[in-house]
Amino acid sequence: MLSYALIGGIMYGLYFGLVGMGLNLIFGVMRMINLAHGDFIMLGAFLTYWLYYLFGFNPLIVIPISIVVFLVFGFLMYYVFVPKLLHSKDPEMLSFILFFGVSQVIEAIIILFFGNNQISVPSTIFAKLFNVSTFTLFGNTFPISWLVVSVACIVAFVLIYVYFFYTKLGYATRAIMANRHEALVSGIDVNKVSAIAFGVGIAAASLAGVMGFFMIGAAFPSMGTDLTTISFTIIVLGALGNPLGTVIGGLIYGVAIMLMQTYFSSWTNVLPYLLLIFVILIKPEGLLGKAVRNV
Amino acid sequence: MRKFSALIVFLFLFVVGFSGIAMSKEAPKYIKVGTLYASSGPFAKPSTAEFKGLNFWVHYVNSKGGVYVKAFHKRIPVKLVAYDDQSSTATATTLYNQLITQDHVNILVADFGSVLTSVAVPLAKVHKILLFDVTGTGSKFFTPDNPYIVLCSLPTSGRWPYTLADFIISEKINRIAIVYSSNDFDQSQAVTLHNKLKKAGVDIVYYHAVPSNTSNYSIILHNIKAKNPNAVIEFGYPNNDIAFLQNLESSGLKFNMVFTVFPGQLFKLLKANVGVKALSYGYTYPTPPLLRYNKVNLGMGIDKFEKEFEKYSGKTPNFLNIAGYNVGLIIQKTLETSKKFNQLAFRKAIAGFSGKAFTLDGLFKVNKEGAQIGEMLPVAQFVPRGQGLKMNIVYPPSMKTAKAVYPAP
Amino acid sequence: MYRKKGIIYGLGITLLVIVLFIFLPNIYNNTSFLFNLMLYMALAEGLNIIYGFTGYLPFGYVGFFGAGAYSAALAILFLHFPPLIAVLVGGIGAFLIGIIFIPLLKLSGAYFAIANLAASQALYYIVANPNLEKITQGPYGISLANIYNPQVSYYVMLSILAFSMVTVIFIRFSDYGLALLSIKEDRVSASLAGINVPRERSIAWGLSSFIAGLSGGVYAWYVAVFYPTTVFSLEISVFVIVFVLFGGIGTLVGPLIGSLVLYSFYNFIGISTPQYFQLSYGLLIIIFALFIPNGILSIFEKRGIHVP
Amino acid sequence: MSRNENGAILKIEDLIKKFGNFRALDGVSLEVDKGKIIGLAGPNGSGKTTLINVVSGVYKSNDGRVIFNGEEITNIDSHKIVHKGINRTFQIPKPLLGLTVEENIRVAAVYGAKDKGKIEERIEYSLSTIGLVDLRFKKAESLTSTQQKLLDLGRALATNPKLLLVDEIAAGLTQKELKMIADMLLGLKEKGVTLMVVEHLMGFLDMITDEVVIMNAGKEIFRGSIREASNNEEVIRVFLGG
Repeated sequence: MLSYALIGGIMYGLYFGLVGMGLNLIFGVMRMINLAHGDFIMLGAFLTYWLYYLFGFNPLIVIPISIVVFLVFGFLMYYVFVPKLLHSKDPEMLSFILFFGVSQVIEAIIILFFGNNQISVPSTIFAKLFNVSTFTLFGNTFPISWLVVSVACIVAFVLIYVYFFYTKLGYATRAIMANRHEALVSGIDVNKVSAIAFGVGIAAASLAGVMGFFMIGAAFPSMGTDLTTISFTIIVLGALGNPLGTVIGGLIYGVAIMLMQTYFSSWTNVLPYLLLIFVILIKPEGLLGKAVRNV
Repeated sequence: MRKFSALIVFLFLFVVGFSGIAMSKEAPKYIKVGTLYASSGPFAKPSTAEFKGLNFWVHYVNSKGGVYVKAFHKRIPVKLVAYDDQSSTATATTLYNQLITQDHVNILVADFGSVLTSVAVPLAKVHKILLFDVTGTGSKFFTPDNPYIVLCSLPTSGRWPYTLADFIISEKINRIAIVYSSNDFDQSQAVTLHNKLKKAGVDIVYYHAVPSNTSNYSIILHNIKAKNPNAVIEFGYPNNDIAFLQNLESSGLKFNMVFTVFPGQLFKLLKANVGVKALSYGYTYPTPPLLRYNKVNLGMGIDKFEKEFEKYSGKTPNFLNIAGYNVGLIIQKTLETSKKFNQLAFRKAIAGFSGKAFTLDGLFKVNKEGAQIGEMLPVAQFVPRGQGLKMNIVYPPSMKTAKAVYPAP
Repeated sequence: MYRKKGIIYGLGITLLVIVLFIFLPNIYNNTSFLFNLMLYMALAEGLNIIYGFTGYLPFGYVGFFGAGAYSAALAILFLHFPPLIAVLVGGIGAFLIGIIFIPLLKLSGAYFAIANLAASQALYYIVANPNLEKITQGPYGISLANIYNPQVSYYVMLSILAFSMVTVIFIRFSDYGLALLSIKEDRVSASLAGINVPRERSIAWGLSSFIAGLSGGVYAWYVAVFYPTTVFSLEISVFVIVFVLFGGIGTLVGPLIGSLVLYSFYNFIGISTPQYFQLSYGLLIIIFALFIPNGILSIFEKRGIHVP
Repeated sequence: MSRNENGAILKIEDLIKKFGNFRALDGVSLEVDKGKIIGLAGPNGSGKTTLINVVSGVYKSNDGRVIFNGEEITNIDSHKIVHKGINRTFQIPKPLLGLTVEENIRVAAVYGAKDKGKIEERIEYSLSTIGLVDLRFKKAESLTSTQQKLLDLGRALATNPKLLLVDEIAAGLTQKELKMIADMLLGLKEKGVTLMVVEHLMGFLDMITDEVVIMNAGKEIFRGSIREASNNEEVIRVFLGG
């Protein structure tokens, strides 16, 4: 039972690393809390559902489509909202409200177009595609969809890693994360780079939506709020403002949830939050964060 | 001067007295039915479905010239006043009050479920207006000192598993696993089932609560399997049931018996989300339209209702649509039989036809406190037939249509 | 001089609000709306103390509200306290939770907001847990139907609102308020001005949680039947934050105006065009965030009109 | 005047402050005499500002002691240190930007001094000393950076300090402003305030100090007059970056 919970938790955690990724990326670059984060995950799920039922697309085909669609969407959204926000006195707090509004609007629009329903793509879609329904790891049997999701998450993490550390754009992005003002002075097109990072963040969220059916069950219009809250937990557990720390946060979250479900199922929900408070008080910058100097 | 003031007083009394008489005599132009629904938030799906059912009833009675009101000896059209509470109890409080104090509705109908109904209960009591509770089955609502509530559709959730328990005992199934979501609705079922089975000496090998927003049951299923039970009972909200059944299918695990709540209520939704295979040989509480009540003495039978509802909305009805419509029927019968047009008279009228009225939702019977104690929910099993599923009622013997396929192949 | 004037104006406004809410039920008898409006106003003022003056955004402010509701309810159910005392117990209960959460104040900005959110969620899941059914009634919720009294609880709510306003007035026009504002501006500079930062901010935190707890207590009394989700709903936090920011932080009038305008608008569209409820409300918030980012009162401030 | 005529107001003993593996203060010991102005110089990263941060309680030290007026004050909270009579200014001024000039001073006058009397008087004294009386109702954020530096100083003065730590106040000032600040600091000395002035500009130090301490790599390497310092080999090597 323990080994099952641990291995399952790691796979589950990889997925939650992806769930938190976009929120952390946007926080790192803009110092803004995207309260609509979970709603973009929901949008990704609805896109997947829609393409599946209209054209029979497998979620694996939806992945590149949703990345492109939401990258562009996020890029444009940045220009509509963010420059204006940055002029205000306290962009960090104002963004909080703005994105709350965005989240309301997204939910309302989805309800107007799709109605208020739970939706799913068949959970056995990968089993049919690969003609195998389960796989065994160290004597524990898991659904094949978990393997697909885990691989997809790892690929996404590698791509984000490459984007961050092996591209010029990533270098500029990291410069902005370190110090927006200095980046501006040193001639980086801060708005463009941030807009791309914003797009990547939204795209990562939508990707979590595409994969969501296999890890968190059916999708529905109001699912966003819970996911945003969980994402907060994950990114702080990892390192706020450091996207790759999110993976660690996700893994801790995943393993903790699975262990709790095994041993104290009714307390499952409390643990991540207590863990978060504990971590934040001991090491506010997150488990992976660097120590920050005051003054 | 004294004469003058006497005249004023007389005139005043006259006007007051006359208007009082006029008020009680004159029939209202409309019967105002007030209700709330949630277009967004966690309760939106079931709430809008019930609302649609109620709307259908209004549409249907108005097409016949309104509802017959015995107190005025004539048909009066129904006007529906409805607001959106967005699944928020704080908003619902305000809006229920709006219906009572601003719109002065004649009939107050609650929103879906216990959470959104809860805030209406004390409001209705203090404003002395009868609350037609659609599916709010919270046991705390029904108290001897409150005549202003009637539960129209489902029995209180603690009574739901009565037949399920009997079924398990009669089939001599031992080693039961129960996993339930920690909310009012599911926990009260789990507690009832647990106690009944324990009393009958059935072994319960797994009995755990999970948070209501649990969306992944893979590990839990694995842990249940480790206890090697003969039956797995999962009490949850629709989301829980969907996740549970999806995870069960993709895990490749097999159990002799699997019971979930919502396939019997929201069959289409569950089928669309989890597929035919995941439901095969599964058990549930069947409700209309899976249960076909055609011999009714109030409103339409299920066949006719399905036809009419489809004409009206373009969709085949689910259980919640029926629950919404059923409330309409109870209101209709109340107005048809109440001698006076006031709230306590309504309640008295309801007591009068309680236990006698049979609708497409089954027998309508309430106790003194207004809680529903009508027909018990039977136990049904889905068996594959062609590409689809067939539902067999397997318990109680009086309603049985086929023998349970146990263990599941 | 400026301060004296401010206090007088502030108390005048408080009196006006009291008179208004005493008479409003005669004109508009949807008292639930009026009650909720007062509730949000009081919560907004409470949040203003910790956010507007001290700069800590308590994302999980609803945790205190819920703690207050449950403390009051349990005081009634188990200790058979009269409702009025129970409301006070609600305030004290939330205050004690506030004391437990004091270490969170070491954090700043988003860290604090998120940690506070987590704390309130943890509280919610603990209260709602079936294992604590014997104490909190777990997921079954609370029923106080036998002491339900919407008239008296209405006036109790009004007095809590008045209390929260007076508290804010005395903070805004005192050296203590100045100290809080200093903490908000820069904690290091504030401590070098001799301010005992941990102590002063804890006092503000305590006051803020106390007001939320009182409000929660009277809310429990007013609705009488409620579930854990009802009083720990994150929506309450978000609403209050949006109201305060919309009005203007760090003032007496801002949170009142924010609550009045937005909550009335919210109910207005809820009643007039329910089908576009969420959409209109969401759009309104976006527009306001983009075009009046510093709150309604900033428009007056720009024209040199100082608002208490 | 001999060094110990008035006794040391501040004694620093073997102070160590680490950031990770980097020792910003590496066992520095130092005494500041009552009523004097002592200059503190050294190359970038030599630990001058860190020393001020530790003495004023902004940073906590890892080892060593700070003794003020014979009382140990190592690692106690800033506000308590302020109450004991130590205050400071910042290299990059940190006034409370959203508050007015007067409010900045007022809050320090109310909370900063042990003696609660004569608050209004102290506010007026501070305002007139730093010469910002006319700007008293202006928000601090609207001041020039020089005015903000003065306000930082005014905030410190309002707390009635016995020891004032001044961190690079001269950087970026015009000659005229330099002269004004030098006079102001000398005026404070007249009033009996002891000062420790961190500065890069030797000319400025020469104008006001009685003595200078040169630091390098977290340690004191020289103590004496500026003239002596300019002849000291180690000091020259350090400053030339050897």
